[in-house]
Amino acid sequence: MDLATLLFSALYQFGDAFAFLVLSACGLAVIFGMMGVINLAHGEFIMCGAYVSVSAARAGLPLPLAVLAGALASGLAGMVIERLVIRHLYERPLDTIVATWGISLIATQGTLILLGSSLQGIGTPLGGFQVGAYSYSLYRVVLFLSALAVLAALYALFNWTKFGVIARATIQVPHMAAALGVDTRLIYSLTFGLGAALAGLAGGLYAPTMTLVPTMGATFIMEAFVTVVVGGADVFLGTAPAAAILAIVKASMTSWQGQLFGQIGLLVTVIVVIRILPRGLSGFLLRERA
Amino acid sequence: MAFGILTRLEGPQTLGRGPAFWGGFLLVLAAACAYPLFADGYTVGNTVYFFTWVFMALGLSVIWGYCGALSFGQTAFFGIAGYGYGILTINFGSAYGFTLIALVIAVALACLFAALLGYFLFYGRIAGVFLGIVTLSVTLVLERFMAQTAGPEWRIGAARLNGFNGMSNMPQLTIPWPGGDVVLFPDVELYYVVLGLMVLVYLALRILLNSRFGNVIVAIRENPERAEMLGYDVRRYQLVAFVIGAALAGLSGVLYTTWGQYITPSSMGMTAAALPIVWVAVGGRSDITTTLVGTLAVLSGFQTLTIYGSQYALVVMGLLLVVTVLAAPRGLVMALADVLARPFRRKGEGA
Amino acid sequence: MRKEVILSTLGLRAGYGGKPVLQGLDVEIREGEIVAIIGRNGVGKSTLMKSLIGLVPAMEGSILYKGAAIEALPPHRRARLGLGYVPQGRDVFPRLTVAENIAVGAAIRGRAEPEALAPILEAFPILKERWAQRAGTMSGGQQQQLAIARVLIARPSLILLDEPSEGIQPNIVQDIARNMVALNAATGVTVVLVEQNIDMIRAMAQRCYVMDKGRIVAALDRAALDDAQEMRRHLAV
Amino acid sequence: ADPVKIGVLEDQSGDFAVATIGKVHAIQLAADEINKAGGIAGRPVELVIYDTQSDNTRYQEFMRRVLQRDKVDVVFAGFSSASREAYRPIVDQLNGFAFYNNQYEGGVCDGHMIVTGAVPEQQFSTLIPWMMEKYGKKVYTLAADYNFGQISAEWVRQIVKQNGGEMVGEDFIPLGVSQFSQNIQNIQKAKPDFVVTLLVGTAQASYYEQAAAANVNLPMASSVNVGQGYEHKRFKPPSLKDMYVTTNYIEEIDSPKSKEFVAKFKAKFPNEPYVNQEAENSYLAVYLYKQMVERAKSTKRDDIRKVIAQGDVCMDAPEGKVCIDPKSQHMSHTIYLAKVGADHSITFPKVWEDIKPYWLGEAGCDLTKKDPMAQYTPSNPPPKN
Amino acid sequence: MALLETRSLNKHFGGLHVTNSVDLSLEAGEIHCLIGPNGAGKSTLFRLILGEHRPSSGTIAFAGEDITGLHSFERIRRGISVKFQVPGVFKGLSARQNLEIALQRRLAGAALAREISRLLDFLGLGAAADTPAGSLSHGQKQWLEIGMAIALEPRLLLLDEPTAGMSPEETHLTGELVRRLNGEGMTVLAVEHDMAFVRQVAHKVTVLHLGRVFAQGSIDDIVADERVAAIYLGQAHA
Ligand SMILES: Nc1ncnc2c1ncn2[C@@H]1O[C@H](COP(=O)(O)OP(=O)(O)OP(=O)(O)O)[C@@H](O)[C@H]1O
Ligand SMILES: Nc1ncnc2c1ncn2[C@@H]1O[C@H](COP(=O)(O)OP(=O)(O)OP(=O)(O)O)[C@@H](O)[C@H]1O
Ligand SMILES: NC(N)=O
Ligand SMILES: [Mg+2]
Ligand SMILES: [Mg+2]
Repeated sequence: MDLATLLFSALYQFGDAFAFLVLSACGLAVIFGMMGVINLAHGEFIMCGAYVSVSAARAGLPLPLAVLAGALASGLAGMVIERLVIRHLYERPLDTIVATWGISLIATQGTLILLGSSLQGIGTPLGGFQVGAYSYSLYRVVLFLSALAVLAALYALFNWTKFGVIARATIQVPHMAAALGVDTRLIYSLTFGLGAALAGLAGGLYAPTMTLVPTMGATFIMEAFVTVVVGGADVFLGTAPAAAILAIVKASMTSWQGQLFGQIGLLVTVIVVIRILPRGLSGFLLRERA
Repeated sequence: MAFGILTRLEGPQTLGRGPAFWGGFLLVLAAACAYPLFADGYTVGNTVYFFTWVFMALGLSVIWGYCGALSFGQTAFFGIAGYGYGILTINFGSAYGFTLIALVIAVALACLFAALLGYFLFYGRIAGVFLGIVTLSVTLVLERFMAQTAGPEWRIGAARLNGFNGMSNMPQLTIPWPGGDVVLFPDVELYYVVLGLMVLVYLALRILLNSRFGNVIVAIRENPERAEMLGYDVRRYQLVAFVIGAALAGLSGVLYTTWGQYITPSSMGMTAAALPIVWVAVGGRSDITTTLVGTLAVLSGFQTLTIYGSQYALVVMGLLLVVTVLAAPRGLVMALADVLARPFRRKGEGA
Repeated sequence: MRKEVILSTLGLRAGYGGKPVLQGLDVEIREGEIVAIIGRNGVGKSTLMKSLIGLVPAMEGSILYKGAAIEALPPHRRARLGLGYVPQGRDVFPRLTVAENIAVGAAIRGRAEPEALAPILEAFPILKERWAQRAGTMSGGQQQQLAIARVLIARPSLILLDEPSEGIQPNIVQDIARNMVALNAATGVTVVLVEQNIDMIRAMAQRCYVMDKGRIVAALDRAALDDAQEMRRHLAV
Repeated sequence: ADPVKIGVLEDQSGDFAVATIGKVHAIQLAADEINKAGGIAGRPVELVIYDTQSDNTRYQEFMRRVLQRDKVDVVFAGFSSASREAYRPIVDQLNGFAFYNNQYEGGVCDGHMIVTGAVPEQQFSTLIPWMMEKYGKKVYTLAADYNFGQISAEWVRQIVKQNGGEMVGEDFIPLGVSQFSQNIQNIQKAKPDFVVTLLVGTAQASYYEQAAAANVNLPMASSVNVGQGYEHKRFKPPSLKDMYVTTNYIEEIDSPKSKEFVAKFKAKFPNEPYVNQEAENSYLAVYLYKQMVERAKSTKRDDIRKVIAQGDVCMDAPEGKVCIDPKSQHMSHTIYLAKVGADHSITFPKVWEDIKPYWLGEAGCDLTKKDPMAQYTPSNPPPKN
Repeated sequence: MALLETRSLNKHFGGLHVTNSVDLSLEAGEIHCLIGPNGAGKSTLFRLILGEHRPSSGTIAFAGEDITGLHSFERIRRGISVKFQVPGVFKGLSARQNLEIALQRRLAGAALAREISRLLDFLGLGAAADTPAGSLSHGQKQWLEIGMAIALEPRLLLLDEPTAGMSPEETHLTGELVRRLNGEGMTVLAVEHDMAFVRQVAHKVTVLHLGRVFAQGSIDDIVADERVAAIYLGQAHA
């Protein structure tokens, strides 16, 4: 087999793993990395996005708009949940584990009761393309590009806009932000909503490629947490390199020894990286920069 | 002397003191002892089942509630001890009280693993959520690994690991007895043994937590830097607390395994790993009494819901969790105590 | 030609967890004044400042600002009405850079206006030097300077300063006092100053309240401030 | 008369609910019918149903409960093999009696259990040779990485070898994995004539959509998909095109008995998305139990096993005739080869009648003589003696 | 012999050279004050002495032993104790428990209880003994932390701005406390911006500037030094 084919396939596998890690993680990165809320209902926001996207697409909306609709729906759900529940827990972030676990139970079982045990899929658009001996799904390339776009947009939003700076300030010292004139409730609400919307976006983007069941969010959870934590406290600095490292490990372990090793490799990488860099990748990058 | 012990059972680190508390304690204990005389085999066996989990919860309370290190991977120790017990007893049987020795060895295995892992973590100064995720990763790795050991090559002596289907039919705990060993079926026999263990562990933890050691671990929870600047080797205290927590999780693992003669990789999976955190948090993590009561309450409450709640059970469970967290910031037990104490409070006190 | 009262409290009771620290406290601040508040540790000076900005809710009594009752407003609404607050213990945003900390301060006004920024950076040159450093890694005194600058950038009409001299080197304490007085003269900004540093009080304040156990127990005029005996007596209450 | 109590432990929520809610409904349907027709030996049937929430520990809790507290006569329990293994020690310990109405990896030799689901030898000894004849001898297996998948893959391997074929690859997928790009590439590289997909759980089913999107146009063979998780209904055509499945039942089966069954089912449960093979297994199990109790004139397990030992416990189920094998207490089945078309319609190119669960008996399990209460596998057969 | 001695101590944070070849020598029994502009590196020097930061180069000796490689708690056990610039108390624990944790390495039983009450009274925290330390006012926290630091009965006491937020009266009291402890044999190294306090206690003053030792001498020498006035004290003291 010629080198170009080999190279492309390696790249494709890397990109595929990278996209899954980034898109799984970015919503969590905002909610957990920024707000300190350990959101065990992350998977259910993803599920929500997927369900809404598919329903919208089935109702005739073009897929890109349907995906956005899914993100929007998740975002709104997130803002409602923030208002009802999360808002009261910022002082004690560890309790959010229990609350969001409860929300996740309600969401999965509620979906099962209301919408049944599964939803019919809509099929993957765009078809395949051939490189050398292999054919690939074009939609997977779109997923990869979406992941890059989301990363860039997030970075810009949180580092270059007023909202971003204020949001980070609010999360660090909320009472002081309030005393400086920031409507912290609004900021929390928007930030949580943004995180939920990103989760919904991931759900919408992956919906055409997956089984749609109330528990589907669970398959994203481990990857999401692992990426965010390896990234470290500064999520916008950390998520991209974390996803890149993890994707390399996962893709190469999977191609070498199969999916089990891919998964175990991922988890072991987490353990090793955190041991070497106890504050995650961003902690390391920041120290170097200071 | 007795008074000396009693004062060591009390202190700022544990709720409840004085004759009223200990009177109540003895009353509850007496009720717990008498209760199998009035209940059927199912209820007793089911209560033992709830009791088996309490040890893991108490251990988590020590490491998380007291020492401030959230371990998301207590199930790793649970599983190691459970499998350890299975492997030992399937290979060496239950004669001459070997099951008890197996229990001790299995718990020791969990401790050893915790000591290695804890050394790696705490001496690497890993803290906060990073600790949570690393411990979670460890338990997930164990789960993934054990899940694929279905093949015949995965055996230790006579014991097949048996993959995701789990290892089963290991002997139950037996107490050697002249004229025939006492087999501890999950009924009255096991009940008294586990109840005894629970009381023992509870009292021992009270003494430990009110000792100098207890003072230091709560100090580490509050401000590890300050604790270090008072001359305490923070890492060592964290490690010891972690190993104690692991030992208790391991004890739960062995008891669970003998209760149902079964242990499975899912016992180390994501859901299983999150459950102890839910029990402990709902009860009130920073006290072992509230943890104990809370864990039993959540376990029996959720089981009851599952029995009677049909498809709505999980929804109601979820709602209850959310409401509890919102309405009872210090945990369910403290909130209940507050409500119960309200009529007795003098007017004008507080606001 | 007495100026308008800009801020006053009437029978203010406020505290933590249902227990009042302020026990029915009355103060009156006039527009353009620099008023100091002194008192021993734990008498409630910081609590008063926090309840003025809204971080500690008023349990009873009222707070009037420019004639309107503000005790029910959340902190950000009060800040938008022109109140600025420099807390005791600095409370900078540790993982934001100096620039970003200042940007948050300026956010009520949109963006940091260069004409507002220039004099501040001149007053605190270290901030300009460390423009991109994370605030959490600054020294204690540097953080204190940042906390003051962060409030000035929003050009508040009333500034609540809670022990601003704490941790700051002597010559910069003098500079801060001088700058605040100059600012006060130039813009008419009102300042409420909680301080222990007598030199700073003398350099800045026009009059002074003495607090004890959650109440105002004395009001001193300028002459009393300059009287060393008198001051010592009050600070030792 | 006293009711005959049947405990039902099935996953009505959680991961497995997609495939198992129908099992509960099937049991309810059968119980209704039987009660309308006068009950079992004149006694009404009473169901004691618990939702096990796809959680092994719930099986342990509720198995004790139905046996000790509810004192049921028999229990119908379990979807995943892990859940079966979780409750089996308790059934043995408390001397209970349970039906496992689910296809599985095979090998349970336990006098306290009756298995009505199909086992690998029934599904693979039919499927694999047929596929090899039609498409070629190079086979690739993609299987769930746990007991069911591993043991099934072992069967496939053996049968391929016996028929002179070649395994060009095997990939095992941990449960819960939903991303398959690497496996898709591995398959393309190995160039098999067809792919055996033994994918379990909803996450793994995502393979089909992803393979189709990457233009992997290979025929597929399975013992688990379609029949259990009705993927052809859940995915948009044509992602399951050219999928061949051996199953003992699915709702498309075009016999009068089957049509009548589906009609009754949908009349009672109009929202039922699909009547899968496990639903039929569960349905026929109730009738089998009725027959055995009536012949034994007792609900005692020992009396019933005496009836089974006669070797003629058979019935006409919706799938066709089925009988219980006395040695293993497993069941013979009619095996249908279902082919999924480009539009996801189902055709049946072939039907095998009365396929016996032969392996356990041949390997040495004989419950009429000895009850080891164990699970065996081809690589870990019963001890010879 | 010097009790504490740093030899060409250096510390870099990225490109920032925060501690620059510092040779500081502390005689046993002296009260040594460290002053200098904000950001001069005073707190950093403390952290180096305590082992919170590793020096980029240089060594630290305590009582003749090289402690550069020791962990913080090992240094504390050799007789060093500290009060930080930002009060570091155990916020969720009562003032009483805070002191108990500091004292329990030395005392037990009735003696421990006695010493705790004595210290509480002494620190003016008697009424707040059972208040969680996090609910104390800023000044009360300062006192509590000083109490914890002296509870260890260290040979060397490090104080980083001990009187910040204290009234002049209390500052004076703190000064008296320091002198008394010194009288009992404790060596003290204090960072302070309050010149009244420095004047009250210091046997010797070192001025740090831009990470270097800028001047050293008696308080009168330092106050008279025009260069120090220019960078640090300003006109009022000059
Ligand atoms: N967050 C809090 N929770 C509960 N009580 C508090 C809290 N903060 C302060 N207090 C209590 O309120 C009282 C007044 O505290 P405050 O901080 O207002 O004092 P202060 O006059 O500013 O003292 P200092 O000069 O030490 O800063 C003190 O008794 C303190 O214990
Ligand atoms: N982690 C860090 N990263 C980068 N710079 C740092 C870090 N820690 C301290 N610095 C810088 O080192 C210098 C010395 O800080 P240090 O806290 O020692 O000053 P200080 O003399 O105690 O000042 P102050 O009187 O204001 O407390 C400051 O310029 C500070 O910004
Ligand atoms: N029995 C199964 N499919 O696990
Ligand atoms: Mg104050
Ligand atoms: Mg300093």
